[in-house]
Amino acid sequence: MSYEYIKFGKEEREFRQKIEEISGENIFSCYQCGKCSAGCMFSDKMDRTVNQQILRIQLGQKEKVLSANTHWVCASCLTCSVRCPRDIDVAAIMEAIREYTLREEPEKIKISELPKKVLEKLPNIALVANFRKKTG
Amino acid sequence: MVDQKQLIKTAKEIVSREDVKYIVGYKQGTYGFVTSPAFAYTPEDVESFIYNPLCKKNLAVYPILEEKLPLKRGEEEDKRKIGLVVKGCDSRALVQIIQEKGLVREDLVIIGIPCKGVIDLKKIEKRFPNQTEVVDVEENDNSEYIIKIGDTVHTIPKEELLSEVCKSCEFPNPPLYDFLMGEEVEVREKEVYSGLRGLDETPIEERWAYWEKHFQNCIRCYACREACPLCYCKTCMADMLDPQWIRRSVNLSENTAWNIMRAFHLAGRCISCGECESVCPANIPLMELNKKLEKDVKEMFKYTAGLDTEEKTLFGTFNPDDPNEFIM
Amino acid sequence: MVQYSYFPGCNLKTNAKGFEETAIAVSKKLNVELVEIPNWNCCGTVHTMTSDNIMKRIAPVRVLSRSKKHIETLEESPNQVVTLCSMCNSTLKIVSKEVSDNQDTLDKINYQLEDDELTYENDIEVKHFLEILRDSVGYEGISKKVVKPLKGLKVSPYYGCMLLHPEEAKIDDEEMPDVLESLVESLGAELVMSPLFKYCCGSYHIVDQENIVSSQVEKIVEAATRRGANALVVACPLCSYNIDQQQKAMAKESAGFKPIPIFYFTQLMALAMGEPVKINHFKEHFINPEPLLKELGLIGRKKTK
Amino acid sequence: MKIGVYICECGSNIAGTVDTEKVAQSAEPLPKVAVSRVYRYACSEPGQNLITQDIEELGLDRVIVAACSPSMHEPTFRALLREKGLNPYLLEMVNIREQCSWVHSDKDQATDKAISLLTSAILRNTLMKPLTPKKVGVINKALVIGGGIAGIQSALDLAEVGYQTYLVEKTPSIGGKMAQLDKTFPTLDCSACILSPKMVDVGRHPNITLLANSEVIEVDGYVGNFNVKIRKKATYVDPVKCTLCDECVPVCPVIVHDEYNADLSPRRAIYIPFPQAVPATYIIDEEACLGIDPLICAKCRDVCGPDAIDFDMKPEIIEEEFGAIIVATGYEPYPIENIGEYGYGTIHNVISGLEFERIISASGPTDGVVRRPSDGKVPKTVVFIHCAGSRDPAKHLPYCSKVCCMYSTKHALQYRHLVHDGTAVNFYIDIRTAGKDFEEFYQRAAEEDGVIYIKGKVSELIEDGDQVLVRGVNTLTSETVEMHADLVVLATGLIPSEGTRQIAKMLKLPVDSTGFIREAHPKLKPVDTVISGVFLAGTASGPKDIPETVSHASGAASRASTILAQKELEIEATIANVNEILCRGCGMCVDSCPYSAIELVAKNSFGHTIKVASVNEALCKGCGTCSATCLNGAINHLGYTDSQILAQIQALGGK
Repeated sequence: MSYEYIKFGKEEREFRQKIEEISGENIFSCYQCGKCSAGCMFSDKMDRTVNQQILRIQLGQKEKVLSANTHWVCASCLTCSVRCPRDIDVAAIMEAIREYTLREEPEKIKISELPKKVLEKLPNIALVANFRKKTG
Repeated sequence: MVDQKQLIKTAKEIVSREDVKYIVGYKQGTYGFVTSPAFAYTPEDVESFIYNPLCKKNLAVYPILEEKLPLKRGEEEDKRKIGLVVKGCDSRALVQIIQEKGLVREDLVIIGIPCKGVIDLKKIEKRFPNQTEVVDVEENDNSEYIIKIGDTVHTIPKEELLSEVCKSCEFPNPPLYDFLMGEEVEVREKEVYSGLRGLDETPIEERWAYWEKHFQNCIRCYACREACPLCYCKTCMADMLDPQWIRRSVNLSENTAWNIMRAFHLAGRCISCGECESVCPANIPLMELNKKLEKDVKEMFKYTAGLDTEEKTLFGTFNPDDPNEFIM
Repeated sequence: MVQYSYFPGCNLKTNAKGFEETAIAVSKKLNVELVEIPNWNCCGTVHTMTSDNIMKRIAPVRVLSRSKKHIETLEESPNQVVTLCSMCNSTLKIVSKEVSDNQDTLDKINYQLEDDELTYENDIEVKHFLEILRDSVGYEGISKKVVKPLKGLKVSPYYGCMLLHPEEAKIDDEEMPDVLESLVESLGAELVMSPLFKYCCGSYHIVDQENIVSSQVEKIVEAATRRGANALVVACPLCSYNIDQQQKAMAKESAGFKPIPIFYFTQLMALAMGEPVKINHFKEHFINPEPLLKELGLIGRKKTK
Repeated sequence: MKIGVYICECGSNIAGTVDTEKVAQSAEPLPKVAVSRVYRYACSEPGQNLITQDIEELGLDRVIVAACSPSMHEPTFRALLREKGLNPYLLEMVNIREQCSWVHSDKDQATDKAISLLTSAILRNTLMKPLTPKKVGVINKALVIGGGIAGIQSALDLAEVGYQTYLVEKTPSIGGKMAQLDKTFPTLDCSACILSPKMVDVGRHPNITLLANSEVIEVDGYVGNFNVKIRKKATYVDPVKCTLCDECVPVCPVIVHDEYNADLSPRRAIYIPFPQAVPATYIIDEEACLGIDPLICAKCRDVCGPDAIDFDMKPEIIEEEFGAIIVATGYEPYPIENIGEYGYGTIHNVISGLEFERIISASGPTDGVVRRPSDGKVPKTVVFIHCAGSRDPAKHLPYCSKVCCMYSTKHALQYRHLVHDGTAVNFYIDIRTAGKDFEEFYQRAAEEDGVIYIKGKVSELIEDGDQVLVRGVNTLTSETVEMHADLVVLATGLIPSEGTRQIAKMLKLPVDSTGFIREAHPKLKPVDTVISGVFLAGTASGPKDIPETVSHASGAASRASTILAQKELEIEATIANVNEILCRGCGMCVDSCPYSAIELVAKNSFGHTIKVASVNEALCKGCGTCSATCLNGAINHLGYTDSQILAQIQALGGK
């Protein structure tokens, strides 16, 4: 079992506030019912559930939030946002975590490193969407 | 060993008091090993008092048997006290009766005897059959009984003659007394319910067979009832006619009903003096039934009868949280 | 003939040509003309969910303002811009809602648009072509134009996510839609309901996490075929690409896997209304629908060249 | 003697499992049975008409209905017999539903059992005798014990109806725990502001006699006729003369803990409990005062202008009769010092919910500034531990106290309002917000006030410098967590107050395993007790929040009115009856009676005074405990005599 020392310092608060600012969502609205994770069709590929990410943002646990793959597996299908009983745009929070990373480190995927064949073969819609989500 | 002189001296003082009607103690019986109750109205009467390991009889039955005749017009009720010589178990009988409001503490003057156990009459009679002459028995310091029959002196280990109830006695010292004869005896931890193992653990069919065998022998003489200090109801259920709880006929069914009802009526009340068993002519092990109920009561209700006059009786306490394992 | 300002978006001109051509063809039959916006730009695919990024909102607002200008040049045109691609539909709808709710954002964007001599004033509505078919044309009108009912075609509607999500963009009830179902039925095809009709296809992960897409597609197709479907109908070029292409890969890997063709809803309409087969561009599909259609007698034995 | 037997099918409730026709046929050959019928719903109008008709045409004089529990329809059928001029106690109900069809599945066996039950009832019925219920008068005055919000509400309601009502409060002022609260959830109404108008009403109401600083010491009697003794302690200050000038307080040399502020602040031996106290008067704390002896210290008396201090004041015993009693004795917080791992009492900055309530109160010891006890600093991180000692059957309270989730949430929210840069963390097992607007309140605390909720219980609190190290778990992330807090507040559960326990014992009210007073029926009689004429208001019967307490209290007042409004009450006739010839006066029945309905009375027997048991017919509930206890068989139960029961046993055993 892992361990966490809970701090409510400047760093924790700033991280939380930044995510709230980017997403425009109130992180504390979440009461951890888990419906977002329950309905997420990608959760089997996530190493942390969606609601857990939100909970960690509430507690300002930046490292643990960013080290998860959850927000990168998220495909922005918005099922979570549509079904959230607290009307939280959960996908926006996932987007905010991505953005938070991308604003520090603008490239999650390096377009230049993608094989030419992939670039030629794929439809524009996939490429544009992907770059919009995974580059800063 | 109780100092007989001290006993007589104390009893004389008591019986001399104006507020005491009489005092009940033990005296030498008329034959063999039997001792008799002695009713002393005057100091002279007290002279015959004895106390030895043969004084088994529970004298607590007497004050409650005291007959109250109708008073003549203008006659004052006799409110004098009754004196009593009691051992540990006898004293507990008094406590229990006082709890049940059968007697009033103030009406009694109690001489307590720290008891080292008494002899089982059936055992000693078996050992010395057909003894008709009066016998004197003493206990020495080596846990032996010194029995003088004529000129011969028999020294017999105490264990061989001691009453079974005394072997497991937890309360040899009287919990209630006015005068104590000598020092309290030391109370050792004892295995109280070892004798019940067979009864508690044998299969139900075997148990039934065992009791059927014994109840078969019951002749419904009611000696058990008469000897018991706690069987003092004005009208016994066994004698009632409407409804008639037990029929008069002596057969297994009615005998069983009687014996079980007797045991139930003593649940939480029996003080283990063993009188019922020792007077039973059919040798029914009645104390096994009594002990079984005593054990259950102790385990389920944390209750022991006859220790404190202020305590309420087991059946006199009602609590919604009482265990109800006994209800099927 | 009602003229609609039509925003095609990138894919309709590249790998979803069949979608656009069939849509234009069938709409004419239904007395609707889709008139392409001149000089359009990318919708800004996958609308940003950040609250603080103005830049990512400029492209869709520009589309809206250009469309408005375009509408002014059309005759008998409702104040609506029509999309075919569900992603475009979603992006444009979200942004139009956002700027109508937030004048400040709109002002900032308009300031950026000044160079293009454009301003947007919250004055047009975004519609998906399915909404036009349902609300303006009506299923009855459609079935009247059916000349070749799609008998034997067991179609499972697949909505994907963007037609129904988010709240601002949905064209139907997000949990229990029926627009595709009704359309399919009005074309005489057999409806096969699959529980995974809105199970995301994996979307843009196809670029760098193909495994996610393949596992999604496998589930979606399996759910539909197990219930007897022999075709899927979609409205999104990305869904279509992902499912179509992944099926082919899977069929290559496992002989037991039975792929089923994917149709855009307009392709089914064109088939039912007797439009020429070639506008469907079936050749561009990874799983060629023609063998199935032939088998069911829905297209001629003669191969279209 | 003609008995009519009616077997109810109760739709399929009985007929589904019991062959009712067969049961009816089984009764036909039995002695005295004139008719035996099956009907679909015996309790229905046509069902009752059928019985009425048989009574008229066949001349029945006894009726047996085999249907459901007598607690449901016995009154219905008894009324029917009474209407037809028959003695209602010659009705017998046989429960072949709850005791038969509902609990068995095998139809043959269930039918056999139903036949046995019916047979035994018929044999018993033949031995039954007509009974006549007695009547007693009613004193239309009410006693309310406990002056918290429950007692206040009950007293006001009764007084409004027009009944003379005595409100007895142990402490010097009414108001109870609610007076100590700062704000109330979920509306954040100021507790004192909504409570004090009611307190003032009590003080002024012409129909209410307020006895503060008083205790009920003895209760005798029965429904409609309770005799109550109340001890009114001396206050040593004449409330009429006292002008509340406060001159006496500064001169008092004795300083003790102020219980109103949860012992967090000092007060003098002469004091007013709190500013809004009712009755509004200063009193002298008997135990703290230097002896209530003017020779030792009379500083207060010396400065008292109106001469209100009277050291000679003596406690009074007030004896009154009441028709009904409402027990509103309330709760007290669970003693959290029992929870060793939380270190309450040893770690200075671990406090109870009630203490925090005072700390955040504007009228509290810190004047509304949140300050922690150790050094008076404003805490920047406050941890609230829910279920401190609750839902813990292993060591503490097994139950949920209902209010702790909400008051902890309220505390956290209020703290955030008072300390804007502070952090409030709630460790919880579940958040239970089952009340009107409660969920919204909880959501507001999280959403608007940034109160943090961590699901998981804290295992241990360790003092670390001037902070408290909280060792807990976050079960949602499966991580053990640690954090430092400046202040830890334990959300303590509710237990029955000392007064509740005392009164329960005094009135012989049964309590449940948690010590709260048991309701007569948890659903249908939630304010009644097993003792007629005694009702429950508020937390004496279990944890409740304020709205629930107030409605419960109004309910109790309404139930009490149903008795006070009567001129006389009819008493159940199936009660214990002593055969004085058999009674040996042992008194076991006296001790075993759960309703204190039996006493030993002296009787003259041929010149000797003997004691025999005597049953108070108004108090007896006919439970039968005494007749089961009596070894002598001297107590019979009218309607269930030994002969009747033997007849039943014979019928059952004859199978």
